[in-house]
Amino acid sequence: TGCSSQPNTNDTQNAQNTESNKSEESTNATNTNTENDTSDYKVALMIPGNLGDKSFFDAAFNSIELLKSELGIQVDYVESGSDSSKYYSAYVDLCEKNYDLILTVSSNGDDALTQIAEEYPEQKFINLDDTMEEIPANVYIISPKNNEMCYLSGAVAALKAKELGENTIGFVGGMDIPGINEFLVGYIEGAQQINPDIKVAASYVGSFTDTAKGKENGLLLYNSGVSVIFAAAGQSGLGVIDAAVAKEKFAIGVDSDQAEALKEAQPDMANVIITSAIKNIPQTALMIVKKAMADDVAYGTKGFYGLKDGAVGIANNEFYQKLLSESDRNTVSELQAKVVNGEATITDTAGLTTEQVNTIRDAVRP
Amino acid sequence: MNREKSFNIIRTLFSMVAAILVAFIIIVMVSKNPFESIQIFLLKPLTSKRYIGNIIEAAIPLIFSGLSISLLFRTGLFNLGGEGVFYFSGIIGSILAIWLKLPPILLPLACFTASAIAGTAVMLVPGILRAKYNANEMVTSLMMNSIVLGIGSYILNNILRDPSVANLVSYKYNSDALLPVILKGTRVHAGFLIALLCAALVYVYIYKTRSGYEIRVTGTNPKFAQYSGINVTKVIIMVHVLAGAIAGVGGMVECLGLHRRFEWTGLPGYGFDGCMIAMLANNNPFGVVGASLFVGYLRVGADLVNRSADVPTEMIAILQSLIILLISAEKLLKKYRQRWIEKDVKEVNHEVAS
Amino acid sequence: MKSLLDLISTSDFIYSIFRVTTPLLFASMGAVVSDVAGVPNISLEGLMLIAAFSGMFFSYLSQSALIGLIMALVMAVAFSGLLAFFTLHYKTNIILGGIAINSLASGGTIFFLYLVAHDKGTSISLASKVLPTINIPIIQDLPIVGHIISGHNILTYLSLLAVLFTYYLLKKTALGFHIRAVGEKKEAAESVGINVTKIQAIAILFSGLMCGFGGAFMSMGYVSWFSRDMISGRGWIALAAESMGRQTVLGSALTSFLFGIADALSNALASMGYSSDLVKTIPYFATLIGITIFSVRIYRKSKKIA
Amino acid sequence: MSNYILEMNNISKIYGNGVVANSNVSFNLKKGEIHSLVGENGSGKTTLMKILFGMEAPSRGEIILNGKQVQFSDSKEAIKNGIGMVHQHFMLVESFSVAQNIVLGMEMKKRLFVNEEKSIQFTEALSKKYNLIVDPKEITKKLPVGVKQKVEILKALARGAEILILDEPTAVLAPQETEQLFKELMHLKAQGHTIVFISHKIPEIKLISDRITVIRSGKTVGTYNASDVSEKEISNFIMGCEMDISIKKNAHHYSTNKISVDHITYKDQEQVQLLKEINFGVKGGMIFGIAGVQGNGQVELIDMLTRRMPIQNGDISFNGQTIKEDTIAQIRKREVGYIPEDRLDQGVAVKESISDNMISNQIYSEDFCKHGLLNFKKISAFVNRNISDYEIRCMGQTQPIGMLSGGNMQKVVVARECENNPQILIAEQPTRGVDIGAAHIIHKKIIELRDQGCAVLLVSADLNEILKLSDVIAVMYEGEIVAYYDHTEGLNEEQLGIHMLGIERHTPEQIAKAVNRDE
Ligand SMILES: Nc1ncnc2c1ncn2[C@@H]1O[C@H](COP(=O)(O)OP(=O)(O)OP(=O)(O)O)[C@@H](O)[C@H]1O
Ligand SMILES: Nc1ncnc2c1ncn2[C@@H]1O[C@H](COP(=O)(O)OP(=O)(O)OP(=O)(O)O)[C@@H](O)[C@H]1O
Ligand SMILES: [Mg+2]
Ligand SMILES: [Mg+2]
Repeated sequence: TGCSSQPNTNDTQNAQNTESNKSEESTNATNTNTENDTSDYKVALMIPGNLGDKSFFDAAFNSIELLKSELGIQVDYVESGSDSSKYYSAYVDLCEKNYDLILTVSSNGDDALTQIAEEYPEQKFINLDDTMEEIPANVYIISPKNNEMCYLSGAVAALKAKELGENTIGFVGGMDIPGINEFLVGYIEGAQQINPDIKVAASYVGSFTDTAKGKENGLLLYNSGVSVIFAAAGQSGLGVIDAAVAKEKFAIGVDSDQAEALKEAQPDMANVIITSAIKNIPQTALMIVKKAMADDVAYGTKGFYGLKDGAVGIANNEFYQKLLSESDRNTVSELQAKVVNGEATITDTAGLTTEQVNTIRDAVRP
Repeated sequence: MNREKSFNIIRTLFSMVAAILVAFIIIVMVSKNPFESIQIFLLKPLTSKRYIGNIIEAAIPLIFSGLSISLLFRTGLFNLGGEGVFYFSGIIGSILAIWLKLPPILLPLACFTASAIAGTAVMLVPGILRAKYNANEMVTSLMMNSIVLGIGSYILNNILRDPSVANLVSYKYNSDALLPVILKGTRVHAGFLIALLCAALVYVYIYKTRSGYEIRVTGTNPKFAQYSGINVTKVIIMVHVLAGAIAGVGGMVECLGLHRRFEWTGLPGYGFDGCMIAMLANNNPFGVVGASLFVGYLRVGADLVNRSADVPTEMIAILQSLIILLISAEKLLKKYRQRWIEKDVKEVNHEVAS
Repeated sequence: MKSLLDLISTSDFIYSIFRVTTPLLFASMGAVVSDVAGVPNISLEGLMLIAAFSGMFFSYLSQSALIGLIMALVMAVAFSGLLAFFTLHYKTNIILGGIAINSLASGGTIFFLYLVAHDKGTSISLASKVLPTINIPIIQDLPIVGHIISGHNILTYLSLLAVLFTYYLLKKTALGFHIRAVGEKKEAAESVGINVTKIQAIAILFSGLMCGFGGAFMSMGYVSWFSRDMISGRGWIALAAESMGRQTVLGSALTSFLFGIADALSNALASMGYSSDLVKTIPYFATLIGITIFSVRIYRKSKKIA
Repeated sequence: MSNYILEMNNISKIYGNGVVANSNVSFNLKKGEIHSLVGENGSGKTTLMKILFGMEAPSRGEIILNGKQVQFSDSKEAIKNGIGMVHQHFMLVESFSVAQNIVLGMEMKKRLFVNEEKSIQFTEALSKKYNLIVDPKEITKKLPVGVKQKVEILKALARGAEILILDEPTAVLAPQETEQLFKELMHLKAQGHTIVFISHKIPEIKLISDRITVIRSGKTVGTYNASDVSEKEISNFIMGCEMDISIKKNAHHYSTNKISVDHITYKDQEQVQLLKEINFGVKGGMIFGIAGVQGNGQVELIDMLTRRMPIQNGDISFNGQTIKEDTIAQIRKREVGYIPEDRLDQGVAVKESISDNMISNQIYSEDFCKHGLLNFKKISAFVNRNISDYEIRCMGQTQPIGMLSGGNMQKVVVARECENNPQILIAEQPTRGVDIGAAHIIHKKIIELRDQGCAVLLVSADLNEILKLSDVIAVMYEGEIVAYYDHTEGLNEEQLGIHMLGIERHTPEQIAKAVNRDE
């Protein structure tokens, strides 16, 4: 992991620095024709949060190894914690080390990013998962179509409910905020594809870290008769999954393939996770860095990437096979196909107002 | 300067050194290449203008909460409400910073006023309960922290929240509200000047004015204060008002200085930091500035080690708690103190004899 | 609102109250004893966090829940010992000492979590053990009652015993008398040869022990892993309960339950889409008001004499 | 070899703050005697006994108990060795019952729990044995001081005390209670207990003790058989008689009535009558002395005069204006000086500088503080003048006052209260715990004020201070004025003592003279 790999990257870093200081313009030169020698193409990943969220910070972290192995380039990372006042300094550090490209993830660091981008117009930035509005000329934003993966999760949940002869599914969010409600909306619409008058019981933990409270929320929903819950609540989501174990019910994970992540340490938790709505951040990262090295990234714009691009999707693993019937799985893949070739109509959640969210949410409240 | 004072200074230095030594030990234990890490921790913060800037940035909020808490401690009050005040006054100030339309200088001033009032209001609850009914301010202020957090996040969720951003933050501040950077190439903002100004004012207030005198006397012996005709109830309330206002401004300064919108999703922790600062400074206003810079230095060091080496930032928490324990340890090094004081007594008698 | 009513009238809800209250009960008992002894320990939050981490970590190493529990207790007691050492021997102010322990815990646990799990969030990647739940033979078969009373985690039952234990400790045992005497008038205790420092140390260590149980419950019963700041203010609530319960065992236990209910209620409301921000503040408001009423009454009394 | 059950040889004690409380004190006890320990305040009596009781470690010296050298690291050991102590200030847990207090630390157990019945029976038996009658079930808070005293003694006896130390037990007792106590002590003596008795009241010392040891400022003056020394001699030993501390006091010039106290009565929470129908007045240029055994209402009276306590019934007026509604601050505005009984408690702020401590009553005056800003020029001039006038031993005005000795601390207090030329001075035990030199300076100051026309109310347990300073003297007993002298010629301590013990009363007419109205 980062910890063990750090020291040597450190060494190389320093080596790089001294060398590049020796010949500034030469590095600039190499930027133009990177294809031929990728070895000295340097990428940094700035993580505006704490690793271990079992969610997209971890997902982003995983892309490091992929980039290294696939492209044989150097990738360093900085984990700059939850205190947003530190992000700027972290960025400056990276910019000072003249990387060819700086990756980041999530909207946490947006303001810092905007500022730094203006101050270092030469430096290129790509945010692997964001929804930023005014985008600086040297920044490219990838915004995954979260609602598409949640759309499928919704379908999965509804199918499971149907199989159990139920009419209600559950949703536990970390906080009642747009980033989460985006998930909810997709989830609801997906479910409605399977069962038009499905009910969705939505609940918010009010924190992404209080796993115990997450469990309470899960238990309450399960006790109220729900059998499948989509847990979009970071760490707190683990509580929901734990509740599923306790109540012998089912959960759907989020962001990374949680069943896969849990199967060694917590098999019985993995066993209740039908699937997970995943952002394929490593894949996206690989795709975009390739483009960046070939200099065909439209900086200053935002690109929406969905199922079609493999940027998002749902986990298809042993547990999925085991917990969802053959036919149901087929229904899901059909739906997926529809989405990919644009037949399905999914509300565009970007900039959805609180009122709109409320109407959608209340419409299906049990 | 008497022995008592110099003794306190020595104990403080002792604690600082101890903290740094412990940092070494931790680094040596967990770091793959300790020496580089120690170097980074100790020296790197001083190597570039930017890092020094970071130290100052980090010190600014600490100065405010340090000043606020030191006033309370001086009066013998264990009020831990600075925590909630920082958060809540930030929220209230943000409302203006977002929607109020005023020219550059005036807008921040308006925000500060609002946040100062908010801070005072929050502090006055434990303040009045203590002054009038002698309710334990420690408990009540802790309660207030959690209460204002609840109210604050309710306001944030339902009024201030910017729906165009995925995570829980307020709308952007009106750019006229933001504090200008005063050191090119860093983010050291005008808040630093305000902090220094506050420190100076508090100094004058404590040592040169009547009501400062009242506070000092009430702090060391309330019975004596009462006996001298000082209205202790009034003094206690007064102190809470000041402490609330200072911490309140501090919260706003932090928001307008380093952020572009309100970004705290929980209590920022400056309140408790303030206790440490106040102790490091032995409640002396200028000491507060020094102590804040020192702690800022430690934190930047720890950040750098975390960023460019392999030691988690949380190391800082261990150092800080050590500092608190050591500095507030009355009896620490008491042997030497004993000798000194006895020596003094003798000296006096000698002077008399001769 | 109707749906809320039938939601909280379910046996599951009542069952959940016990679960939610367990850590509060333990911690508030610790608070009572240390406070009665005149050394109010405000580091409950931190001590529970330390215990939660240790319980997880050592049960993972040893693959034995029992050892995990024992180590949770040991570590919590050890750190309360640190507090006791500084406050009693070096005369560090007990409140500041408490603050120190809290910050030590919140940072330190993450620090070590990172070292052992390369993770600053949760210990989910370490397969740690949980303490067993207990089904009470006959009772568990009773229609509703069984569902409410039986099948709790062993520590939940222990927390109820802890209340009784603390009650008898303070009210009936010699140690209890000494603790109360020391808290009320040090000199009196000293003059009859009671070692004040020792008694206060015992009180602080006891509060550490209680926090040990509370913390262990969080990571080895409530859920099956450690996650950063997982105590999430329960220590402070316990402190509130204790001052609301006016330093009495039964009073504090009762308020702990009230706060447990409030918490369970806030969960219920949240699950119905109500903002929990304000509901969360109920315990603190209650305490604030309680303290106010109480001190005003005292004040009035003292006025009357004059 | 020796016929002493206890010998304390060349004991020295230096406290943390450099106070030499005892130096080479020697003290011994014969079995079954009542041995008094006397000396002025701060002379080291309590310290010596605390050392014997293991609460303080001696810096030097040896303790020999029953021929064996002993060293007590804490009072537990002292108790084990049959030593018991009743402290100057009560050491009872107020919320506990009498029985619980008595068995505290030696509770009898029934399995795990404390056996309450047993402790009650035990207490009853004990109080019968020593006929110190108390109700075991009563909550201590509710008890009158006399009974609390008994409980304290029983506490010691319950722990098998052979040697019983009583530190100023009579200070808080009314005369009858004192008599009662003495009976009980005799009874204990008869049962073979040895008793150390500390008191400032020479008559009772003479009365009760077999032998007397006198210490002065930490050193032993000597040990005497009570039968061989007169009360006068004893007090000379205590004061160190050679020193001439007589002050010339010129004839008084009374002006108008400045303090007048009308029909003051006061009942406390437990409805105990602490003040009955107090009427008196003090004129300018008059020193009005109030004599009396501690705890006969002086404290309550002073608290009302200084508005530390509200006035229940009756009225008090300064310069003809009632102070019923005043706050302490307003009292201060009326140019009232007040020298408090206990300097460490409310007289000073130990951590603050001498200068800060010397101006606390003048910060609201224009010349020390303009528009809220302190005027340091004026202040330091004022302070330095006082430091030299009052011969205050210090390292300059910025030194924290806590570092001064009690006497010098007291000088700061007196300077503060006397130097903003008050119209009224209330002096409570002005020279307690102060050496003779310092006391002399303080006395001169008080008389100086009186000569300038200030009305001085002097309350003191120290009779010769009263006699030396006062122009008129009232004696308080059980919350009443029982005697009033409008002159002091030919008046002596014995005469006052008779009134203080409530043995003799003046006629109402005579007492009424105390009002001192302007005719
Ligand atoms: N804990 C202490 N620390 C420092 N000095 C002390 C302490 N206790 C007493 N002293 C000082 O030691 C001296 C002796 O005090 P001690 O109480 O023995 O006098 P005392 O004879 O009992 O006086 P009193 O008659 O008022 O009781 C006094 O000057 C006192 O101020
Ligand atoms: N109970 C006490 N606890 C702590 N310090 C005390 C106590 N009593 C007195 N002191 C300190 O002891 C020191 C000496 O006080 P003390 O009354 O002994 O003076 P002293 O020895 O009588 O000298 P002087 O002859 O001038 O009165 C002072 O610093 C005083 O603050
Ligand atoms: Mg004494
Ligand atoms: Mg003295």
